[in-house]
Amino acid sequence: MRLFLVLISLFFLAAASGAEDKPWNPALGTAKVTGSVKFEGKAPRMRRIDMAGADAKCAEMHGGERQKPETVIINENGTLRNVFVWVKTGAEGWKFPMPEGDALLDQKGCMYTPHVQGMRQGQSLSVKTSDPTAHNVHGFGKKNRSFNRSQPAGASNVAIRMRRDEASPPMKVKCDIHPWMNSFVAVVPHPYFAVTGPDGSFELPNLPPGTYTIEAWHEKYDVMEQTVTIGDGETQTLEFTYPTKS
Amino acid sequence: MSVVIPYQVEPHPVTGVTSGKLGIWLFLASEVMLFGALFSSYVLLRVGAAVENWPTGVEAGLNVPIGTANTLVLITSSITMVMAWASLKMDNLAAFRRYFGTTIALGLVFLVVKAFEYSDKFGHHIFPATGWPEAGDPSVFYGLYFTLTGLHALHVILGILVNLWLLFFGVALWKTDKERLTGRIEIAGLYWHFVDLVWIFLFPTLYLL
Amino acid sequence: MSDEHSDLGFLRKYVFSTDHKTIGIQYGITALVFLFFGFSLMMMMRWQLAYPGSAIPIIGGLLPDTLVDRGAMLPDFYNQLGAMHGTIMVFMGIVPLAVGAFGNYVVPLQIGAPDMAFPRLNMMSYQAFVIGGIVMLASFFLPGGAASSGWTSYAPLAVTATTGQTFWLIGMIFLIASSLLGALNFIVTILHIRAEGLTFFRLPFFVWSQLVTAFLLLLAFPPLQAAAIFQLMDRLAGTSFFLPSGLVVGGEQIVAAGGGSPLLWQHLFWFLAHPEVYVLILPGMGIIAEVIANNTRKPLWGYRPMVYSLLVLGFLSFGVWAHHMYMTGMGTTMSTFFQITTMIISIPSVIILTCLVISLWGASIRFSVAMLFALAFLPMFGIGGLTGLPLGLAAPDAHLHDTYYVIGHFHYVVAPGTIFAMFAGIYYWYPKATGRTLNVTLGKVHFWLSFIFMNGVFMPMMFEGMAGVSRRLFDPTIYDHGAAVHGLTVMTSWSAWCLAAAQIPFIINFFWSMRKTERAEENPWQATTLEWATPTPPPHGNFTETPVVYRGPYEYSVPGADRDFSPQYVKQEA
Amino acid sequence: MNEPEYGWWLPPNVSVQGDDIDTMINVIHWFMLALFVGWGAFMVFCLVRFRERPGHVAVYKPIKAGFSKWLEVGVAVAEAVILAFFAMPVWAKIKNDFPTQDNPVVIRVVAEQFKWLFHYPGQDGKFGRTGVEFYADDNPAGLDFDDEDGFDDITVRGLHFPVGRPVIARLTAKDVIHSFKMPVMRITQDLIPGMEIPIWFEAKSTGKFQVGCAQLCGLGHYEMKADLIIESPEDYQRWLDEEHAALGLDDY
Repeated sequence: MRLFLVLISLFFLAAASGAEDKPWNPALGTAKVTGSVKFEGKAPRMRRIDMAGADAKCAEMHGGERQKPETVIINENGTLRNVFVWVKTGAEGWKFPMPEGDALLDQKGCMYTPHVQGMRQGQSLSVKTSDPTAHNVHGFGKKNRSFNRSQPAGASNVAIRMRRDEASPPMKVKCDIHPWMNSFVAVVPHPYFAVTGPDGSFELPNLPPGTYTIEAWHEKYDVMEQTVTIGDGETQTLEFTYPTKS
Repeated sequence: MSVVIPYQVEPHPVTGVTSGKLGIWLFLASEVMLFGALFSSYVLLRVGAAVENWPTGVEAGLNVPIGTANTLVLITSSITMVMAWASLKMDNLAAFRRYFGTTIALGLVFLVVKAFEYSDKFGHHIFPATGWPEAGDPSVFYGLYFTLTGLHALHVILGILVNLWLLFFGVALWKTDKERLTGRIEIAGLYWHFVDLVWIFLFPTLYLL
Repeated sequence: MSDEHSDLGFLRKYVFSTDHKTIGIQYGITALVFLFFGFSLMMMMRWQLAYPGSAIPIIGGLLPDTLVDRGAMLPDFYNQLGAMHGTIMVFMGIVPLAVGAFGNYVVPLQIGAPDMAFPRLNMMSYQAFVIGGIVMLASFFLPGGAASSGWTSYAPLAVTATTGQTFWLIGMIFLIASSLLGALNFIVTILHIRAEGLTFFRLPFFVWSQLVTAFLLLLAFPPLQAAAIFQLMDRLAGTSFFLPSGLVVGGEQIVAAGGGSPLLWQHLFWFLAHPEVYVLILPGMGIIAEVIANNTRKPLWGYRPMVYSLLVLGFLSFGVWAHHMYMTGMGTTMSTFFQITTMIISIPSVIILTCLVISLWGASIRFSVAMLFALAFLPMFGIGGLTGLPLGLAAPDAHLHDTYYVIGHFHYVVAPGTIFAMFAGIYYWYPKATGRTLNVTLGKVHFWLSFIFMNGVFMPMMFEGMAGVSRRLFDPTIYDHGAAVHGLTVMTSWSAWCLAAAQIPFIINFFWSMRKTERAEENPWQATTLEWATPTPPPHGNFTETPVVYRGPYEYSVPGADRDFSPQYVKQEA
Repeated sequence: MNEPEYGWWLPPNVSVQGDDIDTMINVIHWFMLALFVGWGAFMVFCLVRFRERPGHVAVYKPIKAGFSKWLEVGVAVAEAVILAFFAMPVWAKIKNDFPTQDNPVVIRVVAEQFKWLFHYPGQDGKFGRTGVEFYADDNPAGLDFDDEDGFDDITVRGLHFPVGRPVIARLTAKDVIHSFKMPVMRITQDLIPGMEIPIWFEAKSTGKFQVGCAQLCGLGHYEMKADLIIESPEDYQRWLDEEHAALGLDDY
C-alpha cells in the first residue's frame, strides 16, 4: 500500500514537473562547453566498400573509386570524427523553441550524409534521395517507432516525425538494399548537442549556468561521460579520449 | 429441428458406432496429426542440436516427482471418467455426478500443479525464449517445454469446460433421452482419455529423456 | 417438414442457418467475393510488372503514400499483395468454394441425406472461416501492412516480418479450424448418412472426391497448425524454433536464443501444402466427372479405376512434400526418394485424366456451357500436370526452381483447372439452387473469353520461366534475362485485365438469371444422380420422400430403356 | 567477352553441367508435347465425331480400350527411364562429385538483405577466421581482423571466377533464407542461415552475366543481384592482383 502511495505521488510529481516546463529565456544562456575528442592507439582495420559488383549506379557516383566506411574516421590532428556529444542531464525543465524545418538526411552515392546527426524531439527527419537507384530507409527505433519506407530513384522526400527522445544510443537508419549504408540519428529533447567534424571539436553554447553530465557516443567505441559545472558567462573545456577499451 | 438426422443415437449398422462417436474418432485422428507434428518437430530439433546442449528434464530443472504425481492425477481422472460413464450405463445418475465431478476436480488439480510449475520457472527467470544453456549454441528445450505443455493444458481446459457444461446443463438430457446423454459422456470420455494419453507421451519426453 | 423452418427469423434462416444448402450458398458467395478480391490484388501487381515504376491508373492515387510513391507501387506493397493473393486464393477462395460451397450443397443431396451429420458444426465451420477471413483482411490496415513473406511464410523472414504476419498466422489458425470441422463433418456424413441402396461403388465420383479431400484436410492441416503455433510463439513469446543461433539482421545480432531450424518450417508447411494441392484439384475433378457423364449421355469410362486412383492419390500425397525443397541442399538419398514418389503420384492423375478423355468415345456430346468448361479443363489440367514433370525432377528443377515456370505450372492446375471446374459446377447446379437456368449465350461468351485469356495469362509464364526469370520479383527487368522477355510480361498483364473483363458477363448472368420468371425444369439436364430427386430448390430436409437407390450413378443410354437416362432413384425403367 | 543473348527459351548455357540439364529439359518437353498432342488429337476427334446430332445416340457399353492401359504403362516407363537414366545420375553428379583435383577455386558466398558478398582467400590461399560475432555494417564478411590469414582476403560484391577451372562455393546466409541463382550456369541453391552449404560448378566459356536471388527475402529481394564475371585465367589473375593492390592494408 505504501509502495502504491509512493508510486502515485511520484506519478503526480512527474506529471507536475512535466507541466511546469518553463519557456526558455535566451538571456540565461551565457555559459558554454567546448572541447574535442581525441583518438589514441591503433586504428582498426576496415575494408573499402565495393559498390560496383552490386549496384553499378552507386559506384558511378564516386567515379568508380571505392569509398572508406565512415565507422571510424581519424582526423589529421589525431581526433575522432562523427562522435555525438550532448548534455545528458542538467538541461531539463525548459521548453526550448523548436528549430524551423526538418532534420535532413541525404542519400548520395549510396552513402548517407551526414553519417551522424542530432535532431530535436518532435522534429521530423526528412530523408532525401539524390541517387539514380532505389533505396529504402529503415529506421530501427528503440523508443521511436521503427519505419521502413522504399524510395525509388527520384522519389519525393520521406518525412518521419520523431515523437520520443532517443539519443543514447541514437537511432540507427539503414538502407536494406545497400547493406553498407548506415547512419545514426540522435533525437534530443533540447538543443544542446553537437557532432565532431574534421577538426574533432565540439561546442555546446548558450547553456544556463549549472552542473551537467556531458555524454559522448561513438558508433564503435560506445559512450563516455563527464560532469561539468559552469558559472554565469563561463566557458569550460572538456576532452574525451577514445577508445575506451583497447 | 424437424429434420431428423439418423445415427445420432443408434449406431450405424456398418461402422457400428454413432455419428458422434465416429466424429470424435476423426477429430482425435487429426489431433494425433497435430501432436504427431509437434513430437516430430521435437525429434528434428533435438537431432539438430549438439548432444551436450540438450538438457534432460532434471538438468533443465523440471521436477520429476511433481510431474509423476501429476501423471497419476490425470490417469486417475481417466479412470473416474470411465466410472462416470459406467454409472450412466447402470442407470445411476448420482454415482455419475460423483465420478464426473471428481474427473473435473482432478483436471483442475492438474492445472493448478502445472501453474505452480510454470510460476516456479518464471521465478527462476526461465521463459519460453530462454535457451539452454544460456550461452554458446543453445537449444530450444524451454521453448518446446512451454509450447507443448501449454498446448496440452489448453486441451485440458477445453475438456474441463465441456465437462462442466455437461455436468450442469447437458445432464438435463437424462430426463428425455438417457441413451443420448450416455453417448455424449462417452464422447467426452474419449476426448479426455486422449488428452491423458498425450500427457503420458509428453511427460517422459520432456521430464525423463 | 419445412414449415417450422420457414417460421425462423431472418437471422436464423440466412445468417446463423444450420441448413447445409444455406451454408453452402453462404460459403459460395463469400468465397466468390474473396476470389474476386484476390484476383484484384494480382491485377495491381500485374501493372507494376508490365510498367515498372509507373503510377497505377485510378487506384494508385487512392492509396496511402506508405504503399505507393506518387501512385507507383513500392516493393513492400508488392510483397504484401503477392503474399495475400496466394493466401486468399488458396485458403479463402478455392478451398471454401470447392469444399465449403459445392461440398456442402451437393454432397448431402447426392447421397440422399436430409442434412449434414452435424448441422451445428457445419455452421461453426462457416463462422470460423468468416472470422479467419476478416482477420486476414484486417491486416491490410495495420501500420506495417499485411503479411509480406509469401503465402509460404518461410522462416526466418516471416518471423522477423511486420505485425501483418501475426494476423496471417491467427487468421490461418481460424481457417484451419474451419476446414477441420468441415472435413470431419463430410466424412461422417458420407460414411453414415447415405440413402438406402447407395453402396460405395454407386456413389457419384464427386462424392468420392469430397471424401478423399476431407481426409486430406483432416490429416494434413494439423501439422500446419502446429507450424503456425510454433511461428506465433517465435513472434510473440520470443522462442526460436525457426531461428538458428547467430542471426544478424540489419547488421545487428538479433535478440533470440537460437538453436532452431529454418527448414523445420518448410517441412511442416509442405507436409500440409502438398496434400493441399490435391485438396484444390480433387473436388474439381469430381465436378468435371459429373458434368462429363451427364453431357456425354453415357457412363463414365473406368469409374472404378478412377476411384482407386483417387484413393492412391490421396494416400501418396503425404509422401511427396519435399519435392518443393530440392534446392535447400538435401542429400541425394532423400531427393531420390522424393523424385520416385513424385513420379509415382503422376500415374493416378494420368489415369483419371485418360478415363475422362476416353469417356468421350462413343458419346453423344451436348455442348452445354458446363460441358464447355469441363472440356476445357481436360487439356488445361493436362498442361498443368505435364509441366509438373520437369519440376518433380531435381536436375531440371535446378534451373526452373522458383521461376515463373512454377507459377505457370500450378496456375494451370488451379486456374484453368480448378476454377474452370468451379464454373462448370456453377453452370451445372445453378438450376438446382435457384430454379432458374443461366443464360446460355452469356455463358458461352464467358467461356470463350475466359478460355482465351486464361491461356494468354499463363502460357507466357512458361517461357519466362524457361528464360530463368525468378518469381516474386518486384521488377524482373532489372535482370538481363528478365528484360529480354518483358514483352511476354506485358502480354500476361493485358490478358489478366481482359480476363477480369471476361467475368462481367458471368456476374451479370449470375444475378440477372436469378430474377427470371421462367422456371427451370425439375431435372433440366436429364441427370441420373440423387440431387435431382428433390424439389427445386430443395426445402429444409431436402427430400419429400426418403430416396432409395437402385443403380450406379451414371446409367445413361441404357439399352432397352425408354429414355436416355435411368436415374438412381427410379425403381424400374419400363 | 561478347554480350549474352537472352530469348524466350533457355538462356545461354556456360556451365559444363548445364548441357545435361538442358538436354533433360528438352527431352522432357518433347515427351510432354507428344503426349499432349496425342491426347488433344484424340479429344478433338471425339468432340467432332461424337457430337450430339439428330439420329446419333451414345453407346452404353464401354469400349475395350486396351490402348489406355498401354498408354499409362508407356507413361510410367518413360518416367522411369527419365528418372533412372537422366535425372538421378545427372543430379548425383552435380550434388556429389566435388572436384578434388584440378586446383579448384574456393570462395565463400555470404548472403544478406539484400546484396551478395563474395569472399576470396587472397594470395595466401587461406580464409581468415570468420564468425557471426564479427558481422557489422563495415565488416559484411564477418572477418576477424586480428587473424593474419584474413589480411589479404578479398571481399567484393561481384562474383569473378576463371573459365575451365572448377569452383567450390561455400554458401551461407546471415539473416533469412536466400537462393543463389545463376541462370546461365543452371545453378539454384538455397542459402540457409545457420548452415554452410557447399556447391560446385565449372564454366566453359567467358562472359558477363548476373547472379540473382531466387527466394523471397524481403522488400529488396528484387534488387538482390550481383555481377557474374567469368574470365580467362589470365584476366582472373589480373583481377585478383588488382584487388590485392587495392586492398590498402595500411589504410587507417
